[in-house]
Amino acid sequence: MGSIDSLYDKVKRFVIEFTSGKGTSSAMTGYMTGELQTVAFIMILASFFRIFSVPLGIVLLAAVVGALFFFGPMIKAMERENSSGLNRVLFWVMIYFAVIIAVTLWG
Amino acid sequence: MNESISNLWSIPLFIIIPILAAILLNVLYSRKRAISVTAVVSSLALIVVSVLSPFGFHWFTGQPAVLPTGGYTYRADLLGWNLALEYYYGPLQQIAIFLASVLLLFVVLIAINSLKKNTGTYISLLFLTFMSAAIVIMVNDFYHLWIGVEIGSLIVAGVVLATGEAVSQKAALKYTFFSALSGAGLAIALALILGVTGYANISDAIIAMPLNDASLASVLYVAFGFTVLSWIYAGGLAPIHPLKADVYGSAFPHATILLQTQSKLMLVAIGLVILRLFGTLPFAKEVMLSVSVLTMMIGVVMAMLQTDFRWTLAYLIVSHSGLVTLGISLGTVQGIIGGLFQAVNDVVYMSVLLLACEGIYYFGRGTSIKTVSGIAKRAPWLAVAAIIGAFAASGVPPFNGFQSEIILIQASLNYGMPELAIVVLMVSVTTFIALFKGIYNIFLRPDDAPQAGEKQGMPVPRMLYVCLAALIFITILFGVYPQLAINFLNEAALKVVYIPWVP
Amino acid sequence: MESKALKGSRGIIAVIALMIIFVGVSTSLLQLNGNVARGISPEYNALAPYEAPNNLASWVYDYRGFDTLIETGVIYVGALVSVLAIGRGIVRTKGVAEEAPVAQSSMDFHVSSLNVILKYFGIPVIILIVAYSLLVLTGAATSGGGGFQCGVIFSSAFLLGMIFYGKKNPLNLSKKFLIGIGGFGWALYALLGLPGYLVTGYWQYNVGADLWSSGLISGVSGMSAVVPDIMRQIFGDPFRILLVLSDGTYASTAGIVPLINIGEAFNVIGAIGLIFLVFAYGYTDEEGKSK
Amino acid sequence: MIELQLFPALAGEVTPIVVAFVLGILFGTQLQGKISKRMIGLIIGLSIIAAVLFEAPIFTWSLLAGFISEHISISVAFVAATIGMFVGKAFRGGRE
Repeated sequence: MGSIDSLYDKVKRFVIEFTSGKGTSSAMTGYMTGELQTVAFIMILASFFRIFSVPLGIVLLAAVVGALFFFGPMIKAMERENSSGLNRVLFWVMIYFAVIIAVTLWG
Repeated sequence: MNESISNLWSIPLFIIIPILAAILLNVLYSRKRAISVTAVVSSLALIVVSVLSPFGFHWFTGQPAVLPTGGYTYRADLLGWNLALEYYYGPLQQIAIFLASVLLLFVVLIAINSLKKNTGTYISLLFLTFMSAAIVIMVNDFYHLWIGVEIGSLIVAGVVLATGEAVSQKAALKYTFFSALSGAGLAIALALILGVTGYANISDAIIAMPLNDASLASVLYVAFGFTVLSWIYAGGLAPIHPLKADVYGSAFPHATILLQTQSKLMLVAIGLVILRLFGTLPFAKEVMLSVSVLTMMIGVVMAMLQTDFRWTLAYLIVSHSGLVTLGISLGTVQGIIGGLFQAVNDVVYMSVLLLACEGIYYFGRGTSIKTVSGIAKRAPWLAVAAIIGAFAASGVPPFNGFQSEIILIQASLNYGMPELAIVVLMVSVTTFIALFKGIYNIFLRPDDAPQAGEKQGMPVPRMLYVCLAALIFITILFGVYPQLAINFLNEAALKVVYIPWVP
Repeated sequence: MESKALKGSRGIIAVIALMIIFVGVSTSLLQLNGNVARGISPEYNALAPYEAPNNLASWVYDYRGFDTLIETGVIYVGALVSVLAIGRGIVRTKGVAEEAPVAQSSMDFHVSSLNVILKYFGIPVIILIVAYSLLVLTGAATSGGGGFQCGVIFSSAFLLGMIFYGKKNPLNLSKKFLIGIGGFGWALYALLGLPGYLVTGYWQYNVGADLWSSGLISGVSGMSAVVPDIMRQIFGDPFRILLVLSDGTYASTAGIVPLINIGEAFNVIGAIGLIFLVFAYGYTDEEGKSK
Repeated sequence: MIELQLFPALAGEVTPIVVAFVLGILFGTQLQGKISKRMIGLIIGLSIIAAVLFEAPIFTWSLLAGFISEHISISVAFVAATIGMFVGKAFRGGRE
């Protein structure tokens, strides 16, 4: 069992993971709210799959919840993927387009 | 409502007045007085025309339509294949163009009052922004739609470049790079649709669309994909939103008002076209819905992370585009009304916020929440305006955002998707948090900077307060009497859902 | 922009995505093969010769004339924005300190090393190319050619002079001239819609050619006004020519199409010339004032 | 057959020549530098050769527009444009 100290350390480490560089508390609130929002949004998205079949939706929801706990702060990855670098945008546009075509053509 | 008319007098004026004004302003270049007179008179003329005009069609170049039985007609209410390029001015167009021209007037006034030398080219680009928005919202022709989107993205790059900062040059470059891609994509979609139907006129193409022909199915799907791609680009939906947000963030805040109006109108116009053309294809609405939901979510989360108020607003604009498209993609009458009304409201309350941001820009010499603070003491009215704008944006009752969001929520509940309603609610709550994070830091946090005296920027132009007051008035007006706008939007929604857009 | 963004697993995903897109697009093109609908184009083809012997001119400047107006705008705005990137028209806010606009240096031409023969060859070629561009412009209604082509050929002459002679370009177009002529061209094009608008209510109605009120093509009902004779003579008669076809001889006039072509040409000359000039020499406001 | 309003030859065949000449003057005013008389002669000679190569536009039937016979014609508009440019240059007096 960890002491109070180590729990504090754990929380601190987790929180610091959110921001890179100099974290101010006004930036931190943004990141932490963003994280919570993302988690909620992703869970809602997973639950959308109930329109295909309800069990699939439940399984997916469980999987997503597990993945979220496992991968830690999602917000960093999200911020990285949302940079306006041309390569990244191009990559995501291609993925989107492929998904749209795949879903409509063979869905 | 005289819809048999195919030569409505007002329609060409919406395009020609901005073109002539833009040419004149560009030639005048640095003559301030002449520029102010030209710009103000032209934008006033646009407002007057948009108010006075009845509804109807315009067949440019005066070519008639070919009747299915042979022979030609000039009556727009008969079924015929159009030889000419067709524009339509209906209630939706009226409210959209009226709002856009009012905003154009405000933006022009602010630009004249707050910018130094050589404003001619910049203001001429603002007029052209209006023109491209008007083209896209009125046009009923694929090829022309494509040109509207194309010229629109070029103009956006120009407006952004005019600030002359390195960051805006980067944003403009990236944006135009993508305009090449998605412009080509829209052109391919157009070619495919033209290939299977043979009509560039959208209403005619809808009638001729071989929707049940299995041997042409993948042509339609690929055309749909490309059209959605250009929709994503024109409106700045995910995943192109970082580029669009850069554009919004690095232009002058007052110019962003017109840029976001343009992209909202493009979203509405292209979205309705997609719905009318491909709405009955399987998965079409689902694809559009998922794009909207992702945009809302990513936009609002990214807005939370920003430390510059301009960029917060930029991402919020992106996120609220998702609200507009959500309503349109639902494809029900209520949904479309909600989407269109959201577009109208969005344009208004985002303009309030952007003007407040412009005020901060003058006062605080920047808009970063880290360096600017305590503005409320020096400009209490600015703070009030910003707070009202934030309330409206996050859907607090007496203001207009509430009215459209409630329609959207009801529409998604009626559609059988309570999740969408939750997403809408979460977006408005998060909008509130993101905005108040910025507003608290900029306006209310005590000014801890020691060099407060020298940080004093120039006084905010009085014109900005006048414009803010007018916009807040519209915000409250639509919030209290939503029927004022909804009556205009009803007809467009009914037309999309029940009949292809032909008289 | 890091290039490693597309390496590793992301690269593989991107390749798979591209393959899906490729398969989708190519199946659609295969399906389209042989299934292209003719739609409205036979009508256009049947009507076009009544207007101008050059079918393309009737399509581009009459049936789809308004399209071309905005397309012309794309060129104009393109020039405007390109030049804005170099520095013309960058605005500054009053009282707010901003970073200085990014300055551009002009290109260096080493014209001294140029061959003497080329120097003598240059002037005649430039003059002849300009004359050729005007020929293409004036033949727009009757033979292949038009405003776009004229503008492009003209600006090639301008570019040639710039390469051969540097700042001593014999075809010495100033920025003011180019901006003026470009704006004038687009405005002329836009305003040529006015006569038709005033007399029939349709913007850019081709008052000279006047297919639909002249009784040339039957079966039209609902045309509100007939173009007055005087207007028809102003815009139609200077361009009337005799069409000798296998099915008979009749007079044809292109109406306002040749005039539109002139506007178009001016616009393209202004736009492309301005891009050449400013990209080669950079833009400074001081220079603009002194001219 | 058809009534003609402006010229004995078909009006549409003369208009391009006039337009080319006027536009030639307009662009001729933008020329700078000295051009010798011999050079002018050479250029006009070249332009006449070129005019024979280009031929008159199709559907022109009058001598004024350059139509001589079924297969031989001259593009008068081209020559007019060249001459117009020199006229334009003379207007401005060869500005430096």
